[in-house]
Amino acid sequence: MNNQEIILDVKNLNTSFISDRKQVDIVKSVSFQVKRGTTLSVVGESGCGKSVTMNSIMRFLGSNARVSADNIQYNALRDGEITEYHLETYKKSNGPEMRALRGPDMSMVFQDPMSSLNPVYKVGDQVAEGLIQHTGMGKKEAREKVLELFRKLGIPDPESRIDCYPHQFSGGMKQRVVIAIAMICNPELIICDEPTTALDVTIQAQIMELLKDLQVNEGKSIVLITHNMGLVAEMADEVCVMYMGRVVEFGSLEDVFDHTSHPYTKALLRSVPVLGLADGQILETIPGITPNPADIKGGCDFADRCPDCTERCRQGVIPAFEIAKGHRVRCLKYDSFPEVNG
Amino acid sequence: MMRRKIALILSVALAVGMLAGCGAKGEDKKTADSTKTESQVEKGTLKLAVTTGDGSSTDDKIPTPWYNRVMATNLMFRSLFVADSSLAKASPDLADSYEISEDGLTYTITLKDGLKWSDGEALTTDDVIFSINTALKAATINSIYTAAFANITELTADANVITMKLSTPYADMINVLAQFAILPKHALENVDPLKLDTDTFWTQPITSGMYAFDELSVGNYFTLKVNENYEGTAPKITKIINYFVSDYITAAQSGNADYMFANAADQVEAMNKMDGFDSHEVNVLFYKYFLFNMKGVDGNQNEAMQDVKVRKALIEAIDRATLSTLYPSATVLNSGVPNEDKAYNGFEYKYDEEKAKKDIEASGYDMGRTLKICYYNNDQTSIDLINTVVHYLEQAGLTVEATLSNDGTTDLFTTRDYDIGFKGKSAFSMNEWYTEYMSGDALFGNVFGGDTAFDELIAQLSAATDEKESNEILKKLQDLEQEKVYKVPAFTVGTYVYTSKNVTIPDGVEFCNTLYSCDLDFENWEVK
Amino acid sequence: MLKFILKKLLMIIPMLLLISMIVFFGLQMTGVDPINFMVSPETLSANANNVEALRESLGLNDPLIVQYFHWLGNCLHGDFGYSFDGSAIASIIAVRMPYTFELAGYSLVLSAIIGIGIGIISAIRQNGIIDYVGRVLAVLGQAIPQFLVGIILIQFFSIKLGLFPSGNRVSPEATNTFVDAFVHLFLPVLTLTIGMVAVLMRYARNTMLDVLNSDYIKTARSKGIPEWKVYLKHGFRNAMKPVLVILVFRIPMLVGGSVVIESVFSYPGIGLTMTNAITSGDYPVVLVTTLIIAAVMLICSFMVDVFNALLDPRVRLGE
Amino acid sequence: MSDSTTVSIKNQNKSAASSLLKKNIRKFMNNKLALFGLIVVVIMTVACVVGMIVGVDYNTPNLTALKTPPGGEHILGTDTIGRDLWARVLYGGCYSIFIGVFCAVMSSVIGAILGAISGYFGGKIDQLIIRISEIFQAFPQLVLVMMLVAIVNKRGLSNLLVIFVLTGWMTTFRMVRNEFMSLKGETYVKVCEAFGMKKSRIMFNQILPNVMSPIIVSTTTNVAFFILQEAALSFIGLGVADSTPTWGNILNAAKSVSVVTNQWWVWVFPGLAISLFVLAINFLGDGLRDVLDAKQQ
Repeated sequence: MNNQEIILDVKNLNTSFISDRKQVDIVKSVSFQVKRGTTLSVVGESGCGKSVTMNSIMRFLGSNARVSADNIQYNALRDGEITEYHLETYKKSNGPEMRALRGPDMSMVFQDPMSSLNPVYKVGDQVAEGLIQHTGMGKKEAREKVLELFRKLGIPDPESRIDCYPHQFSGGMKQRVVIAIAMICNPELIICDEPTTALDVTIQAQIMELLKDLQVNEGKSIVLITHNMGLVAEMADEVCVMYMGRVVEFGSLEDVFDHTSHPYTKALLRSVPVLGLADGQILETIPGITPNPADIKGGCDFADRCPDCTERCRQGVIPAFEIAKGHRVRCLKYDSFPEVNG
Repeated sequence: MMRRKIALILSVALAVGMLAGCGAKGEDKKTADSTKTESQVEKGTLKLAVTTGDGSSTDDKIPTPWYNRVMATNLMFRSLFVADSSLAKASPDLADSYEISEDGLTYTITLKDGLKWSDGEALTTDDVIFSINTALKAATINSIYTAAFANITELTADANVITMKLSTPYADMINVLAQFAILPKHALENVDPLKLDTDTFWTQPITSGMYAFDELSVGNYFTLKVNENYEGTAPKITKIINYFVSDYITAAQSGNADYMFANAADQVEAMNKMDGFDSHEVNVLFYKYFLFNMKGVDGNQNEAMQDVKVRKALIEAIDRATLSTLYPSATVLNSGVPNEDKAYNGFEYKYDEEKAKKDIEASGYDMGRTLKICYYNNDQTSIDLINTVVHYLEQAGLTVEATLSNDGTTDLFTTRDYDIGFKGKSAFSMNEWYTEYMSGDALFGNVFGGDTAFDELIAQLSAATDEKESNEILKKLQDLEQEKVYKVPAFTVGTYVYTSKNVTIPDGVEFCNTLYSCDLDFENWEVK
Repeated sequence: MLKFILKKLLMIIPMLLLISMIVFFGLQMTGVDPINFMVSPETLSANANNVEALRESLGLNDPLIVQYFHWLGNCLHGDFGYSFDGSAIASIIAVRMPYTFELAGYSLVLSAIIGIGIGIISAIRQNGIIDYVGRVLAVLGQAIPQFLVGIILIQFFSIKLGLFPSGNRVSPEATNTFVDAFVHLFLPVLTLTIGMVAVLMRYARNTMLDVLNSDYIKTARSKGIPEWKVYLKHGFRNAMKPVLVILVFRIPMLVGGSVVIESVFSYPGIGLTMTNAITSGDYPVVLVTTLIIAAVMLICSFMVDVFNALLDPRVRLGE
Repeated sequence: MSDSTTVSIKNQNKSAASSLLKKNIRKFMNNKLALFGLIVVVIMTVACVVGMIVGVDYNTPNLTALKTPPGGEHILGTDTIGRDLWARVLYGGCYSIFIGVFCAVMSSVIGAILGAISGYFGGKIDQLIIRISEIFQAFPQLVLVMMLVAIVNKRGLSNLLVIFVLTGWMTTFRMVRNEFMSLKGETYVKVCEAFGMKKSRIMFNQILPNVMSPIIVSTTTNVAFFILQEAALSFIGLGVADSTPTWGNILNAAKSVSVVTNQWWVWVFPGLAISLFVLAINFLGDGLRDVLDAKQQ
């Protein structure tokens, strides 16, 4: 795969937090790639490190976070030219290099639209702010652009809504505004961190539709963080399953859904409620509880909950094996396959 | 972690540095003082401080002269006579001459010619008569004036001669007149005498002394300038600034007072340690004394204090000699007459803890009851003194409770919820101490229960003009007061006057009781 | 909005009336006779009759209710009456109020700039050196009793170094009123500021930290705008509201509560006037100064409501 | 549902709670300033109480040994009438700490109760209590103190306590009220209401525990506030009677300029005692906030 095809390439990303003067590892040697013009879904239970991984890439973490990686490479495609950015080399989280990328190149849609908007400014101004910052556009012109985007995002009566404050918007509309903020500079990569979790189901569908449209019509690359397997099935081209800060399975939608390999992914898929569950059929749950990241032992993190656990699973670091092209699984069951990084 | 430590050390060091800075300030104060005085003091300007901290004066008008006299009012307001430093001899001031009849009942006082107020109006006998008559109606006035003037039966003037007739002889009359400031009739005749001391007159007074009022800045200062209408020698100091301050010592330290006085131990100690000041000890009759409450709460009999043995025993339990060390040059005394005075009768209250204990028990005093002490001076030395007194009485086996009163007059003389009161009195003369025993005294009569035993002797005393005669009467009064034990003096407190080194005082000047007025030869004072 | 403001404003009147009543009758209940403050125990007075006449002329013998309504009626005509020591209260207030406002104003501005400034820097550079020094100094400033700070400052700056006068507000030798004001205000303002900076700094820091943890700060960062814009435009603007509330509520504390400082520095402000009036039983003055302080408090409370409305669109747009 | 499961859930909750407690304690221990605060507060309180129980002689003047500098027989020297300063500071600590703790706790209790009532019921009661709190807030504390002192005609400890409590409950009240207003909309409150639980039970057993941490934090810092307030009132002569050796009364010696310049120990030690205690209490309060306040974690 080349730079033309891959928009984001992450290798061996580690993130830890200092809490109580102790270092707690949250993300451990995570590697994945996002292909240009596709959607990558990152799935996993709450607290598995999905959001932290993405925030590590965008460098949105606080001062108590330590991020290191072999490679976080963003390949921008401008006028057919590829420019490589090595995000891991930028020392300052909020330095000029990172800031130049945020907005015009990569942007993020956050989980809770209720709190993601600044309550004291008009939504139009909040959307225009990034545009003015990056293009130096005048206020009037920016306003036109914002109106245009609002129309595109299906915000009704944009001319009057643009001068409203966030508290005058409903949840779904707020999320559209958040998406507008992410979209206004026309970035190539949009990271959506559980964009619909806080919304009710009908709104969820509308928002997802919107994102899908954007990806298909405008060729955006999307990273969709979610724990909703239904959404994954609907949206994703590729899937990255995470558990306890590690990528346990990575592959295309078919690889992961049809050739499910890792015991955790299997358990995860079995626990998805399906409409029209047959009588007597019981929804499965994953036995045991998620361990606390602060007291992790060696071996496979899933060992305690895994039906196929063996003695070997409890020792050392479990490597990933490529069981098919682009389908990597971190499980010793597949140790006959070639070991790969990530 | 390191940063945190550095920060902590840094901030603590800063704080300690500041504390240390003022803790160790004794040594290099001299330099600070000298530089300051050079830079700040204008030539020919004297700085005075008027304290507002003790509630005796307010900072929105100048002090009035009819209650206590302070330096500033002494320079502005004159009396018919001017006293010497003993306050017991006077020579004419506004008066040109005077005569007293043989029987001591008629005073003929001739006023100087051509006297003028600072506004140019003539100062006449009208002003004198107005002042004396008004004083009798005023509410806030030192009682030495009302006690003296109450004897006047007739007061007339003919041209510049005043004739004053008395009902009974009053030996101190001339000395009292030497303190009594004459006020301008033309500015005050329409003022209600009861509210005289609060009139707006005091924000821009018309004066008779060598200085005239110049300017008042409320809460900050008032200034005096030379009175052009003053007929005597013009003073060498051309301007006087009076700062309203909350603390004399701070004012002196920061160079805002060239003249001040002190009578509390800590003030004297602080002033003596300052290099920029000369100290002058002044002989005054400043009594600190205990009084026993015979009447009890709201005038009901205070049973516990009725027995004179109890009262005597309580005094025996208090070591007044040791208490006196809290005050500068305090002298223990046993009556209204100082021990070294010719009139002293020789009696002594002795401190004897053991005897006091026995005497109290023998008197049948209920040891379980709480003895209440009431005092009203809130300076540290008074508080210290009372705490020590409480300790002595506790040593004698009593339960004691001391209350600081915010409202001395009410608590001591109206509410009367106490057994022993503690008071101070800066007396004009010994006679003033004894007039407190008068059965008709508006205040003390309430406490001592209107005992008439003293009245006769006191009347004789105020009429006595002969020293020998008055000494005899004083001895009798002492015997009587030591028999009755209504009030017991602890000691008299020495007062010190301090003048800054910037001020040159002419030779031979002696300071008098600082709450009264006397001749200080002020026109010859100089300021560097 | 206008209706809201009017309603709030009108609420002040009954509150003030109530307070005036409480103070008026409360003072009477104390049973302390003001006359006794006017005539000192040192005077062994033979003038009992004069005193009685004075009492009558001051209207102290009327029934309480009559006295109250008499007083209230006069107040409504702008006549606040006379202090027992004779000055018109209106003129006392006219002289002292500006001094107090001056002292309070400078202290407020200075401590707001320093306190909020350090607080915000502390929050932004959490656990940095400024944060630690600021926090420790702030707590120190809060821990030392204010009068002690004042006394120490006088001893150090005024007496040892001779840099500033030890008290008062105006000096008679002043040639330049600005310099005069500066030297007289410096120490009392510094003393008040030391105490207040601590409170403001801690509060600003905590609020700012809360705000900086909010999601919209992340949103702001995701736009790629410069950090100072994130902090000031998005952070500070949101932290400002609670900080402003605290700041405004400091005003009445400064006006009525700088009593201690005014007495340490013999600064002729309203607080000192009130304390002197309290200790000398000058009830008319106590009454009026209490009401002024209460009014300042109520006005500040009203201002807080208005600020809230102005700063927060949720309130402003009428909910 | 069987008993065994109930117990097990209870146990589970218990163990979760105890692990949270452990975690909080650990967190607190790691906060050096807070730990310092706690240790200082405990040491000073214990020292003062022990001093009082042992009955150190704080009250015997010795006019032959007044103003003795620190060292020798008197560790901290003697005051202006020769009383041992060390004993006085210890004894005074008892009074000052008592004043601080009592007033802080009482005003929190009153503030919490009124805040709960006001926030939970809302409407007219709320309006009434708010008005009352505004009146109290608008009142200068000095005037209240003066009125009470004059009415009772005694500058006793109880006066001061009453005034401090009366004028101190408003901040807690506002805080609790606001919390109650937002919490009463929570589902668990609705559930309790649906079960027909008594209102007082809902208020104090269900909602109040959720507001406890900010109350605890503000109570802690109020202790410091009241101790300072006592000192300030003593300074202008409206505090506790002079015979009661509170820290404020001892520190009053600093009113005399001569003491300030010549007998530093007379005011530095009580001053240090106040400052150190207040400092420690503030650190402790900050530490508690960090531990208890979820938002700052």
